[in-house]
Order: sequence, then structure tokens, then C-alpha cells
Amino acid sequence: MSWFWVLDYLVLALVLACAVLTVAVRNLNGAVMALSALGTVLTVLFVILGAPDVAHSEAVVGAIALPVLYLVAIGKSRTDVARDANLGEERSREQT
Amino acid sequence: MIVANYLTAAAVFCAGLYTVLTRRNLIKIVMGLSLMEAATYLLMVSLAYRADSTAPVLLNPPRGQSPQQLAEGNVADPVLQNFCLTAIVIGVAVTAVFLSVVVRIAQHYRTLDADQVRELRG
Amino acid sequence: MIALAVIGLGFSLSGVVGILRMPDVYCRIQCSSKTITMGALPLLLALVVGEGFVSGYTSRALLVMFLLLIVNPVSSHALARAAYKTGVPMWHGAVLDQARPGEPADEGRP
Amino acid sequence: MTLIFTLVAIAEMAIAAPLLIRLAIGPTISDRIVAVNTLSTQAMLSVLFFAAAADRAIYLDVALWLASFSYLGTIVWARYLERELL
Repeated sequence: MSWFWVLDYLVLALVLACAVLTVAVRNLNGAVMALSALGTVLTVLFVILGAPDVAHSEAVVGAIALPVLYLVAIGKSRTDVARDANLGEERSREQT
Repeated sequence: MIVANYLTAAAVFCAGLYTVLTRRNLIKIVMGLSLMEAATYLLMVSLAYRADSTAPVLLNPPRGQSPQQLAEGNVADPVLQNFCLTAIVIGVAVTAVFLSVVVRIAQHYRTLDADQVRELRG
Repeated sequence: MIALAVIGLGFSLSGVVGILRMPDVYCRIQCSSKTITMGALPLLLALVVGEGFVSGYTSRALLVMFLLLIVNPVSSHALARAAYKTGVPMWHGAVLDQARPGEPADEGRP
Repeated sequence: MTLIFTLVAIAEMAIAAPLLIRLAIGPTISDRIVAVNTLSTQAMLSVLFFAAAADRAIYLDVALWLASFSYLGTIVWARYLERELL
């Protein structure tokens, strides 16, 4: 049963790395992708900790529904923000 | 005794708090709130877990065990897991409300910067 | 079973290295697709062989396999099409762009 | 047998770890979408093999949901890139 701890610590490290990436990535869309990766890794951790029903809802909400909400919010606010305001995006994406 | 899970939950919560306190972009602030919610889910499921326990579902028990033996044996705490399930559903609704408020702010003030919104209010 | 698992893990590792090392988006999409096709299917077959053919695992593993075979080309194609339409640049060493209008499909090859 | 399944689950998550580098440094949004998609597939395989190691067939439904909904998420993100979602 000691192999359980190896898997637990590995997935915990991935959760921590995804959280740090969500904070540290300057690009707004990239931060949303890091949040989606956090939801996916957290699903694996919930299965390991013996909660498959929580893992069901986390797989749908944390990995899919929440990033889609963020992307819709970013897309709707991009058309309204003034041109020189910084939306936190990369330079190459702003011409499109 | 899974101290590492509690410490990771605390670290993720601190990352979300750091995002809320220091970033100026409103969508990034809502993202920090989502990180804090994720830390809460992790803490609740870690509290529900006991050593060498399995899921509190009686369907498809492991080999050599009947559902009665599984119910009397070592399973995780289902009450905290149901709390966590409720918290996930409420969390996505709260995030949707916050994001709609952010979109209304962007339509009204033409900016997403928290400091500029504060200046424009006068 | 161990041979199937080793094959699947090797292809998954090569796909991840490809995603890290490839020069542009389209090559990375190809590496991701290869990871799913040749990395996931032998692992699922290893699960089926290891658990026996008449267990509760086999039906779900075969369902996941069927779902991956249907779904993976669709999502890869949608992603590559979106990346091309938004003007993601190709690698500077690329020699052929068959989707660009005005370029004949057979010429342009060095 | 259980040891082999657990080792495969651990190896899948360890293989998925370098994808976070691509998620961090990806030049465009499409690179990050590819990395998250592959990470989702590796997580699904890890859940499958952990279910076989823990001998609970109820965990396999989570893998099924992850497989189907990662596809849906990729389609939605591709539509967002083409600006048809607004």
C-alpha cells in the first residue's frame, strides 16, 4: 500500500504546479488553460482519495464548464475594452 | 494522517489569496477566487479520507467482499464528500455571477483594470 | 500484458517528448494524436488482457477505446483548422502548405 | 498484478508532468490547448489503471466521463479560437 503514497505525492505536486502556473502565466488565455489542467489533475486526486462522485462533478465543472465561462467572459469583454488597455494578452494575438 | 494534502491545500489557498491581493486584472482576481475554491474542495476530500479506505459506494465491491462487509469495513466519510459536491455546484454559480459583474464593468467603464475603475469612480 | 503496457508507455513518452521538442503547432498536434492512438490503445488492451475478458472492466475499457477512436481525429482536426484560420505561423523550414489558396497541391515540392 | 497496475498509473502521471512546461512556455494558445488535451488523456489512463489496482469498477465511469468531456472541451476551445462562440 506504500505505492499509494507515491501516486498521492506525485499528483499533489502536479496540483501545486498547476496552481502556481495559474498565478504566474501573464497571458489570460494561458491562465484559463492552467485552470483547466488544475481541474483535470484534481479529478485524478479525488479518484485516488476515494470520492468518485465528487470526481464526476469536478471533471465536468472544473475541467470544462469553468474554463468555458472564463473564455466567454474574456471574449465578451474584449470587444468593450478600450484599444490601449492591457487585457493581458500576447502581442501577436491582438491584430486578429 | 495525510498532512501533505492539508499543506498542499493551504499552499493553493495562499496562491489564490496572492492573486486576489496583487493582480490588477479583474478576470485574474476571479481566477484567484476559483483557486481558493479548489483548495477548499481538496481540504474537504482529504478530511473525508481515512487510511486504506475505499469509496463509500456499495455497487461493485472489491473481490472477495460482500456489500455488507464493505459497509462495515473501512470506507471514506460520505458526509464531507457530499458537502464538497454541494460546494462545487455553488462555486460554479458564484463564479458565473462574478464573471457577469466583470463583463458589466467592462461594458460600463471600458476597462478591466481595478485601479482605473477605482479612479473613474472619483 | 507487460509487453503491451511497455509499448503503450513508450509511445506516450515519445509523444510527450515530441510535444516538448517540435517546432510549431501542427507538429505538436500530430504528436498529441499519436500519443492517444498508439499510447492509449495498447494500454487499454493491456487492461483488458490483465483483468480477463469477462469482467466489469472490459466493457468500459472497450467503450473508452471506441470513444477515443471516434473522437480523437475530430478534435485534432478542429484544433488544427482553428489554428490555421487564426494565422498561427508555420515553422520557417516548412516546405509545403497545401491549404493555402492559389497553390497547386502537387507542385511546390522541392 | 496490482503492483503492475499501480506502477503503470504512477508512470502515466509522471509522463504527464513535463506537459506543464509546454503549458507554461507555449507561444500561442493552440500549444496550450494541445498540452491540456494530452494531459487529460494521460489522466484518464491513470484513473483507469488506478481503478484496476484498487479493484473498484465504479472508478471507471470517471475515466469515461473524462474521455468524452475532454473532446467536448477541445471542440469548444477550437470554436472560441475561430471567434464563433460570442
